[in-house]
Amino acid sequence: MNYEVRIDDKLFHLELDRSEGQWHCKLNGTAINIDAVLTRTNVLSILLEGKAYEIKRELTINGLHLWVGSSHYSAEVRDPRSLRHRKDGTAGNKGPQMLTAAMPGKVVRVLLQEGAQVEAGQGILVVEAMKMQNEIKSPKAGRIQKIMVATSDAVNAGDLVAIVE
Amino acid sequence: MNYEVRIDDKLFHLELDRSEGQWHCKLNGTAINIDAVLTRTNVLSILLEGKAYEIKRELTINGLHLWVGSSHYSAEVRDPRSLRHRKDGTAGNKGPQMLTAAMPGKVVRVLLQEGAQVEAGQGILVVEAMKMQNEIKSPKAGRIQKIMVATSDAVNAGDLVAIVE
Amino acid sequence: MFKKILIANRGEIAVRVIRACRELGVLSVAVYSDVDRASLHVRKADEAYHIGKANATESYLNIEKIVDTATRCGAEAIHPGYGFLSENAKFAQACADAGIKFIGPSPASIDLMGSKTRARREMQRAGIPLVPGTSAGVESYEQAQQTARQIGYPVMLKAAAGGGGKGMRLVHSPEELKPALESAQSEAGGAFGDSEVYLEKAIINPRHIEMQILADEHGNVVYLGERECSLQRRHQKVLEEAPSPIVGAEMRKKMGDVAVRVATAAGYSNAGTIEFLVDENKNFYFLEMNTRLQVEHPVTELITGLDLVHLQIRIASREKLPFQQEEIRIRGHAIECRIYAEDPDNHFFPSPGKITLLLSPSGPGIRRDSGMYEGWTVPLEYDPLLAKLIGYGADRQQAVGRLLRALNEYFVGGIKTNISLFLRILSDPDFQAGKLDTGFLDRLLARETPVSADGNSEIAAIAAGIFAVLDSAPNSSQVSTGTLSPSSNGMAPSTWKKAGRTEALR
Amino acid sequence: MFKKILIANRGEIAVRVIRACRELGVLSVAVYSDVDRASLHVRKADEAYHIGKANATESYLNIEKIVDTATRCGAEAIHPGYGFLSENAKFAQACADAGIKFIGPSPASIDLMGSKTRARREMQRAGIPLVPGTSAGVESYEQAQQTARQIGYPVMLKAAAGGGGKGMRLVHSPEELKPALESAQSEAGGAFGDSEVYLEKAIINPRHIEMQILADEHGNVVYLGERECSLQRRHQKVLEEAPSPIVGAEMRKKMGDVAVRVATAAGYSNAGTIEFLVDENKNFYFLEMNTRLQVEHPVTELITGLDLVHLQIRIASREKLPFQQEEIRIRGHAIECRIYAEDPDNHFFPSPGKITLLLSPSGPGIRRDSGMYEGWTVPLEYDPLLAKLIGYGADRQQAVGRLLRALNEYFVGGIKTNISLFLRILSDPDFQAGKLDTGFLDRLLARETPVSADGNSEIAAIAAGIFAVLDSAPNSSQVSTGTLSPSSNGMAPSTWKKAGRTEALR
Repeated sequence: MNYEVRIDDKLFHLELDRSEGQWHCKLNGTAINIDAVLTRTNVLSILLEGKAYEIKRELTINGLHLWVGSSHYSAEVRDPRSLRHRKDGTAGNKGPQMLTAAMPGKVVRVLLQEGAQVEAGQGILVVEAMKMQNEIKSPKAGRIQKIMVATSDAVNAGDLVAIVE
Repeated sequence: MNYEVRIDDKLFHLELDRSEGQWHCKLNGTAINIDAVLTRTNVLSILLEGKAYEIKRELTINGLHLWVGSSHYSAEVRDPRSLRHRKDGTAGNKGPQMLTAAMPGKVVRVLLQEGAQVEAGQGILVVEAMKMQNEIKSPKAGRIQKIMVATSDAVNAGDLVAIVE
Repeated sequence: MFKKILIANRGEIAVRVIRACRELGVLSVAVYSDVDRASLHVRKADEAYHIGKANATESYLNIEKIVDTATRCGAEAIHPGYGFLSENAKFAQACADAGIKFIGPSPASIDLMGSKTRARREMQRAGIPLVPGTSAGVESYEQAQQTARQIGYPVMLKAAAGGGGKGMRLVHSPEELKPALESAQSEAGGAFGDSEVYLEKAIINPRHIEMQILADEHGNVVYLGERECSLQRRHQKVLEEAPSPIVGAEMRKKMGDVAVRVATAAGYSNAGTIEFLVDENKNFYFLEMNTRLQVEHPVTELITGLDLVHLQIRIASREKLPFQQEEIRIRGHAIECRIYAEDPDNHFFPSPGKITLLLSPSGPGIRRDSGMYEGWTVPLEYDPLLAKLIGYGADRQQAVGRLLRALNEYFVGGIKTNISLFLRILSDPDFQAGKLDTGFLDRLLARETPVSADGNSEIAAIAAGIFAVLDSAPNSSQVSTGTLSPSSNGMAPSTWKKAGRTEALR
Repeated sequence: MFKKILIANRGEIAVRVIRACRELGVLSVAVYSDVDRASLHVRKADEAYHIGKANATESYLNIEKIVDTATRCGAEAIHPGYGFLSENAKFAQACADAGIKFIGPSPASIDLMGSKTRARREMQRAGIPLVPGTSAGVESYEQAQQTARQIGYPVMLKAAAGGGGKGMRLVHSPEELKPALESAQSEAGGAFGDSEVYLEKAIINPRHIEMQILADEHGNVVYLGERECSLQRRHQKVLEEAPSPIVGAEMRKKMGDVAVRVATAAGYSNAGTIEFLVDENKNFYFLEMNTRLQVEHPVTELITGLDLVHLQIRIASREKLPFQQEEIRIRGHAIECRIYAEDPDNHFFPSPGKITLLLSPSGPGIRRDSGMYEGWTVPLEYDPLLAKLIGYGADRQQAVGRLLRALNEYFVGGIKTNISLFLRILSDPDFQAGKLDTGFLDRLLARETPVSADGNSEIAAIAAGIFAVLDSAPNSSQVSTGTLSPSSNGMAPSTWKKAGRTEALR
């Protein structure tokens, strides 16, 4: 199997095969001798030249996350053969920007209206959860094309709440 | 759904239905008001008239086990509609008896040979695991029809090791 | 001793009190709101009753419903935990009226300490050292101006009914006073329904040190040593320890004696905490009294070897304190980390949701008081405190080492937690040297987050690939990471949750 | 301080030592056999190396391979844990020869205490109280007959190289002596490759009390109080506690002084334990010295507040003891339960296999040192100790209450454990009264097992039905309990394992 793997902002080309219970691994063309055991769902134990690593996997709306010990890495895996891959989380600041709720909660205030001009970093609406208020801000200067929610609406994490163009 | 449930040596007739998130339960014809939530796989929280119970389920080769708090119950569930049910673990002392290993291990000694007469409780072979030896004994007086294993063989829990007729 | 106790709370503190009940052979009764049916305290209690909707005002703050539930199930006493109704004199009175013992002080003591201005007046009368300032609410801007000039800037405006930093303003100079007074009054009114504010000399970067006391209903009062609570963010405690790195035996005795005098002056019984501000010269001033069990009580338990909840229950059942002041022995050092469902990389926003993976630490010197479990969905309606991790050591250094070890073992998947923040705090040289004040955490957070420089991107890349291979393997119920699309509830798709391949794959 | 330590062990003790290394900032190296690749100690260590086959003689007892691994990975010291090579003088010597520090006493001390007859002779010379008997191996039946007559029946035959009850025989009368001598010699020969046995006066239903000592490499020796280890089955400890219910301050000092004299006479360094037999009149007799960390060391850690493994490592790196005898403060009470993979309802047969569900206790006063995790398969090749659950309390009653609470929270599914046995022991009135001797457990086990009379069959029946409904529900990957057939590996079918519906169902 061949994979393109992005870890934070580094890209790796990975070749992986398993035969007779042994992993064969090439990272960016270099053969690496690894020993891997899935100890429980989403917890992998890897030995690499004697060093022991415990890796946890987490899948959230913000994508795939790996924890090597206590260090966090965001990851993306592409299988070039199948051409299936995760959609990019952020696509730069060009074109319309989809604003999503970062946490589930209740909309307590809508600060601006559709059609209004916004500055980068300006708040558009406020979501409350666990006694904390989270202001959803515009990632860029532009115009509010659409606001999908109203005061008192419940939102889930990842819900589209507004579009800035 | 109708079930015949055996808990240890008591038999219960159970009617269970779920609608709109509520359980409707009749035990031996009496309606019982229960509230049940599966908190994680095999761990059930039941409230019955305010009393709270945490029930763990365990499935082993010896059948279905339920733990209410720290109390153990062996259980058997039959769904009369489908006529599917678990085979009885022990079928009395009549007819040929299948002897199985109670734990995985290694056969360290075969004490008797095929065709030999045995007394009830007499040892037939010895399995060792974790530095402990477990003598597998005949459940009844009779004749050893067959011994399936030899010294040094590895056995798994539940493996058939001998038949006494 | 009581036969049955109702716990009017939820989360880790409800579990903690339920455990104490079980240890004492007392039946425990949980109460729960709509969204807490599957919560740990309901699983762990002997009995559990539904008391209303998710919104706390309709459940955990509903005095009538709770007292009624206790009466109907035959509970003889109610433990209020912390937060919710724990410092509500009306609730304590409602319990008494219903013939149910409130496990805490009398309504009168709660009332007295609930008003910071009244408490200041009473304590002034009893000769307790106070931060210079007013002991009555500010009546006018002119009066405030005059007082501020007398005690000297900077001054602090505080809400009389306050708590949690609401209605609090630091005023550096005369021209800042007017707008600060107005906004503090307005905020206090909004938060507590009482706009009274008072004025104190501001102590800059003070230490926040508190003294635990226990008082029985026969007039005996003891102190159990101090806790250092200077690590705060937005006036909320984050990490506490005992003993304080700056308090020696002599200062402890002085503070303890003052704390006992405060409790006596307040006619106090049961467990309580006297909070002090300590300036750079180790002068200490009475700040307020918390008339309940504190979140951070475990650090005191670890250094004294006592169980405060057992003692609370024994005191409420009219037992005498089983020891005298001189029998209390403080040994070793303990530090508590409050594990919150919040994102330290994103302004500490709350992060409710489903816990998809939970690896919990244990072992020598580690105590874990938790209200969570794998598979549980953290509701968004309540305080985000998930668990407390407490480390004990023969000395402070060992306690820090053990906590760092345990925090590295702790993993909560599916939601964000502040575990990484504690790794930063405990590794900080100033923290390790015991140089703490209430500004410590803000200064730490203002510094650049250290880039994870452990250089394990290669391992992460290989692991990502191995997970992908395992997902796509035949006989696996896991879907490929390549085909996953985010679901709408903030969690992994349900097919993912059902995955369970755990066999060795080497 | 060392930079890297190899742990020549597995299971909970390997995890415990790895944790201590991490707390001290020392890199830890695990070693593992074929069947231990997925074991917890491999997951938790900084490095891990394969050392051979499942059979311990080809891995955890393979001196050459272990020393070679340590040399190649640059470990400066080896911690042997308990069991395996921990009391093997050849191993300690091999480490020294390879320039690696053995974390324990010198080979000479191990050798001396390894021979019970030689140890008796040395201790006799040092004036230590011994059970009357021979201090040399029995040379003939006639000699044994004569000695037994002198000291009086009943007498005990013991293997000189003994341990774990092997080669041990209680002899009540002269006519039993000859066959007992022959079978003891034969058993000792088979078990230890050394058929030497010796003879002691038998003390009937004695207490087994041991004293923990620490000795640095600069001649300082201290004792850390006693442990009561009278609860044994087949001469194997099951539950230990500290302090002993019968040892007061005066007796502790006497036993402690003797223990320090034993250690000094043996030229001992590092942690060690002196075992005593105590008769009904509280006379105590030296029994043997264990020249390693004991399984039950946590109870001493909890009552002293010290970390014995940290101290072992510090001593091995030639630090001086950081305290004097009079600074050691014993406070509270601690009890340890050894959680074994064995079936208490079936003659305590071992029960290896896959752990399908694991609910672990935590909270106040509870320490858990564990080598297991959910999804792990307990291998059948080694000792069945899975974990240790240790309860601490301000007094013995509180420690018992906390342990009972925690044991009720503990659930290990898929294999059998002895958790229910501890619930029986801790609920027993004699145990609660502190009436313990080495015959206690056999007497308890001889009594009928109490029938579970909690009358929850109805709840069990309803739960069984609900599980069946949930299994058969659409969108569930769980199969119906009605169709399950046992699989061949002693575990649930694999479809079952993949089940993971955890949403609320109300």
